[in-house]
Amino acid sequence: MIKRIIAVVAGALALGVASAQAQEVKVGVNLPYTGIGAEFAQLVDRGMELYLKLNADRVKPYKITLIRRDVKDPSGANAKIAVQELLTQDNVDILAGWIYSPNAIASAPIVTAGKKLAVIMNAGTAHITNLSPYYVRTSFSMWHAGYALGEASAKILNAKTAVVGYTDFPPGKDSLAAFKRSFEANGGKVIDEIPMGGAGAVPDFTPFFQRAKDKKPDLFFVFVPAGDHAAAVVKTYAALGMREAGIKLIGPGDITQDTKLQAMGSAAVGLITMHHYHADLDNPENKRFVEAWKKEYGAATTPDFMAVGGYDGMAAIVHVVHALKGKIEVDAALEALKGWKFASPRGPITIDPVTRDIVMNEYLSEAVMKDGRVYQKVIGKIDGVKDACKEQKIGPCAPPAK
Amino acid sequence: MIFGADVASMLLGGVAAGMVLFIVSVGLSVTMGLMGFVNLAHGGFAMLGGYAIAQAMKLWGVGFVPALVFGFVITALASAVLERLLYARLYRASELDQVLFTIGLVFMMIASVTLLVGPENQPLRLPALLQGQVNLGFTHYRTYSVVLIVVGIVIVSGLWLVFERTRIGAQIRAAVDNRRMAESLGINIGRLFTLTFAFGSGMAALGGGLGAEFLGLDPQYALKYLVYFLIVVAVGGLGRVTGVFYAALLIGVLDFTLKKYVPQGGTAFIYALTILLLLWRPQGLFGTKTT
Amino acid sequence: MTAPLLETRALSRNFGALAAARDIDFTLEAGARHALIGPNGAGKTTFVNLLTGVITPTSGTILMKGRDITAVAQAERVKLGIARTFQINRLFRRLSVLENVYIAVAERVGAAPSMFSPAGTRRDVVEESMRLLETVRLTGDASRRISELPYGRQRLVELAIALGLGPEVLLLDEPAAGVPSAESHIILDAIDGLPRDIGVLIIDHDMDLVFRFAERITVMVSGAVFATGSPREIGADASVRAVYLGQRAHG
Amino acid sequence: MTPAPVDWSEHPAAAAMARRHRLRAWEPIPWVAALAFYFLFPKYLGFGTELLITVLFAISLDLVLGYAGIVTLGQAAFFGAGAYTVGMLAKRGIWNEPITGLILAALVAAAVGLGSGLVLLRTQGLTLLMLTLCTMALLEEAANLAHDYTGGFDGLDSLPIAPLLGRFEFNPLYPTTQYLYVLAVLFVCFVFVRTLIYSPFGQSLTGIRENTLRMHAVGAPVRRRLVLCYALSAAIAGVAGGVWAQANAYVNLGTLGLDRAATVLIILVLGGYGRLYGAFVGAVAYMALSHFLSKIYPTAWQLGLGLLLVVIALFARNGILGIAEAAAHRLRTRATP
Repeated sequence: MIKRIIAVVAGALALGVASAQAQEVKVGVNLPYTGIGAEFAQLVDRGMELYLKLNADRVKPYKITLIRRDVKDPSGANAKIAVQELLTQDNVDILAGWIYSPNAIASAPIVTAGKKLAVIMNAGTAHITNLSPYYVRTSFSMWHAGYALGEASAKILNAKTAVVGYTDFPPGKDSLAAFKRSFEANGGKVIDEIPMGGAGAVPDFTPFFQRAKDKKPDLFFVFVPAGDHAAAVVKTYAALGMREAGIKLIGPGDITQDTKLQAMGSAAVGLITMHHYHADLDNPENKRFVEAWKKEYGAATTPDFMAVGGYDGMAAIVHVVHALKGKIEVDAALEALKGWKFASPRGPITIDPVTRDIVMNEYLSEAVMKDGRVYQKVIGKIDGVKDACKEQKIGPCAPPAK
Repeated sequence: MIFGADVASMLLGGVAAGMVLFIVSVGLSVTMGLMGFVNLAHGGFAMLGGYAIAQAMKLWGVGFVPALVFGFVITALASAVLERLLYARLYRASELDQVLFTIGLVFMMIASVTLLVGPENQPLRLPALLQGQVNLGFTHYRTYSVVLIVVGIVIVSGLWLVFERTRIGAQIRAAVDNRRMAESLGINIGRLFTLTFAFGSGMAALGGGLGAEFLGLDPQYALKYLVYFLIVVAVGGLGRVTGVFYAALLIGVLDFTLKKYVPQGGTAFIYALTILLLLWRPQGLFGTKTT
Repeated sequence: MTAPLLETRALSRNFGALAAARDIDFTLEAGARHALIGPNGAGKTTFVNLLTGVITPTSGTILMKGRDITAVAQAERVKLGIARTFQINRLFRRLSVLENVYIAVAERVGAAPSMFSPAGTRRDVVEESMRLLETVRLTGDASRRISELPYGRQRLVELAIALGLGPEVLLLDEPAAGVPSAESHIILDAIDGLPRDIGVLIIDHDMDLVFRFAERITVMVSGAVFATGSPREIGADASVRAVYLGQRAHG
Repeated sequence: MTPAPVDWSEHPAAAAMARRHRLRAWEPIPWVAALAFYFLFPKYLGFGTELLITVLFAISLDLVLGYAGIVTLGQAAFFGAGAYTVGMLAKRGIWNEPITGLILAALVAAAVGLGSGLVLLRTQGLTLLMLTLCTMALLEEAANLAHDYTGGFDGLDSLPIAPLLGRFEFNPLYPTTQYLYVLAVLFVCFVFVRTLIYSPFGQSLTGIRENTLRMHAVGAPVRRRLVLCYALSAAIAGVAGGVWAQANAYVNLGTLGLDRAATVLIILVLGGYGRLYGAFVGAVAYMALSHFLSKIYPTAWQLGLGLLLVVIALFARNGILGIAEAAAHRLRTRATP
């Protein structure tokens, strides 16, 4: 009797598991849920969640299950184990996440060996997508904004000289290289390059900014990682009276990250940034996105470019799930994504079929005061920007030898 | 003339940075010197205090200065409770057990704050009066830095007076130099520990709030800057208020200058500097050899 | 005439303004049984620290068998045959009594740097350590931890360690301090039983011990040698009585 | 008349000393468990490999901290030195054979240990702690600045490590080779350390830890011994770093960082230092807890971990093994009233 019950229960369980499997797609998410990147992880995670919530109809009849792993830090080691276990233990169909570039670099061999689609939702070092044929990036490369801003600085802002201050780690160096290359190609001159400490802790920016101020450039291009650094940059810029000295602060959108912008207050006014997203972009998708975000996570919160990386990444995943009818196979998934077009909150995006990197618009914006809040006014736009590093095959961005 | 303004701005910036280091580190130095307790949770108290200050301003609209007072008091009280309940049990334990305990405590502080408030940086809006630039006659400089310098000087003078001129200060000095002797003189060591610990944590909270303008404020604050605080304590000498003060100024100014003129060196200078200073004076610049 | 076993000439040491040792001329002959006495703070322990090389003198020289050892490092002096006990026990508290003595013997016979054979298989070292424990009648406690031993017994371990170094000069800093009177005879017997060729300098307040044991006595006051002589001479010296013995009687 | 010589080796204390280095009945347990893990949890071998490397690293720390009493926060300097030795040689195509690579890693790390030990080991306490920490931070900064050689912040990826013994490939997804290889390396290093600590040299290190002044007074060359011990420990940490780089085919600044140095210190103290097996217990407890707790509560696992550390520190002096020892002691004293 008991045996029979067990058999029946076991049969029912097996059936249930089987039917669930037919519809369920498991997405293994690796993000730093603790440590210095916890804030970013939350943004990307919420971006993904929000897409699933807003597009519940579009996801059906499939069920997307997120399996989250904390990678803790940018050491590479924890991320590697997380990815390894997501592949071998949880048998995920798709990998997603990667805030930190070193983690994406460390994970690359496993992603390649695991033969699963891997969607990078933030990590911005340009050449990462070359490291595994299964990497697809829905975020950005440092070159997107840096290169576009170099050109815009010379042509739109009519600047002749610039000082570059950057956080001394690969994205910072990438950003410096991208900006310098296009700014100087367009007749500008970078007169000083100031490494401003590592990414681990926010330094006191005063000495670096003091040095930049003494050089009296037209522009001060700053790259710092998004987050706490940005707030300190803007404060220091204002407190040292650099605006009054006629030096414009420019940079990729990391320095006016939406989540930090309002706290900067009037100190942020006048900042000029180049980026692919900010919450004030005027398009219907973004209106809907921002509104839903505030409803979901509180009126005081705001999405930002990291959240959009997660949102668009999830859109790409849902697209693949539908295109492949829930049976995820990596080569077919890549085929489905190559040339995939999507109306994102950041405007139209597509995946470059050659590099598997994102192609998107870049917006030149200026921070102004409007209705008592800091508002990012778009003052210029470049359509369909590709990662210039891979376009021009610079250094490690050259396609890997076959 | 331009050179003069340059040097002035450098000194002002470095001294202001040093003041923040001093305010946070002084409590660590005294507790480590007095109790021989390796309190790695000190940065955690600075972080908690900073949060108390930021939350008071955000939720109740309290002004900056009252919020600072609130942060000091609440952190001092909380730390006094922790000291009586938990720390006191470990005074006779090995240093390494103390390390384990305080690191565990930091982990719990970070996780709790992350869960309750969230992982993001807490903006701490300064009053308009403290923003912008101030004309010092010989140069224009960041108002807040100048204010910090003044506050730092007031604090160090106050602490010096307390240490050198009051009964409790004399007791602390006696206990730092020779605990057994102090005990035999009838000083209530337990009470002294609690008081100093609470006061030191309160100072850390104050430093967390005052320094947020430069250093930011998020849960990881508890660990991010701990190395800097420890460097200041080691260079200044254990249990020396004036030692910590000069060490913080020295580190602040040298770090600032080197960063400005040789930014390519990154953080290497501060570490190289510490190594040289400690090899030259292993007991700290102002410490005395204890036997 | 052969040079004395240990000799100091005008040995001085200042700590800031304090002269802890002043122009000490002192001689310890081979086989001597010499006592060093003096009131608290007279500089006796400083003198021992100077002799063993824990601190370096401000001026003056130390000679061993005529050789200048003023600049010789502490460890080297031990190799030359200068061993000491401490006023307050300095033992390896969490190790066994046997291990404590083993460490000293292993250093002397040069076994200590050996890395690849187990310590317990150096039977020569173990056996010599056990013999030393027998001298101080501690074989029964050999496997106990130091921290489990009463203070008096710990003093005996101090002595055994010093003997384990095979000294020619043995400096005993208050060997019987803290030892219950019932056990102090063990220490005295152990000292009595020391090989006659060892020069022994004993520092103590215990006048019974000093007068029973010493053949020669040096009195130190305020960092300087106040008087030297046979026990009878010192016992009869009125000025010594005044500065030291009398003072003790009052104290 | 001299008394007949007694054979002291018969004495219980001498016999105990002659016995103490012998294998105890429970000592094979961790090794059997590690092998069983290989067969029982084939999907956890990535985690297992990292765990074994952490044990090895913690053992290197136990040698200096637990036995010689040198409290250091810079042990990752040697881990990193070993890792970068393997990484840079492999990336430049100079040397990629794993076993000889580890020997090179050990030599380089030992050289770093010898050099820094000669300078730093004159100090102690907080000063030594800060000096070791700053030395490590300097090395990290140097590795960051020399990005042409070290890859800077990104590190060196896709290291072409040759197959083990020319036959067994390192598979990045199913690290079976890595696991067994690391286990073997750990075993060899463990036997070395175990031999060392029961030797007269190890005995003298313990002496230095227990009472440095006394060691000076018995004529021990204290500093020379400490430096030697430091260099040996550095060599083992270098092996741990080297094998980490090989198993991961990757090396970056994280191998040199304070995070790694502080974590291994916590692990060792949690397990119990100066006990040889504390490294095993601490690494298993810490890593298993943070690994599995972080799977269930990706955002809040630190709370549980912190609680564990606090509780162990408050109630179990000297780590988890301290509890075991206290319990064993209580049983013994109760057995013999």
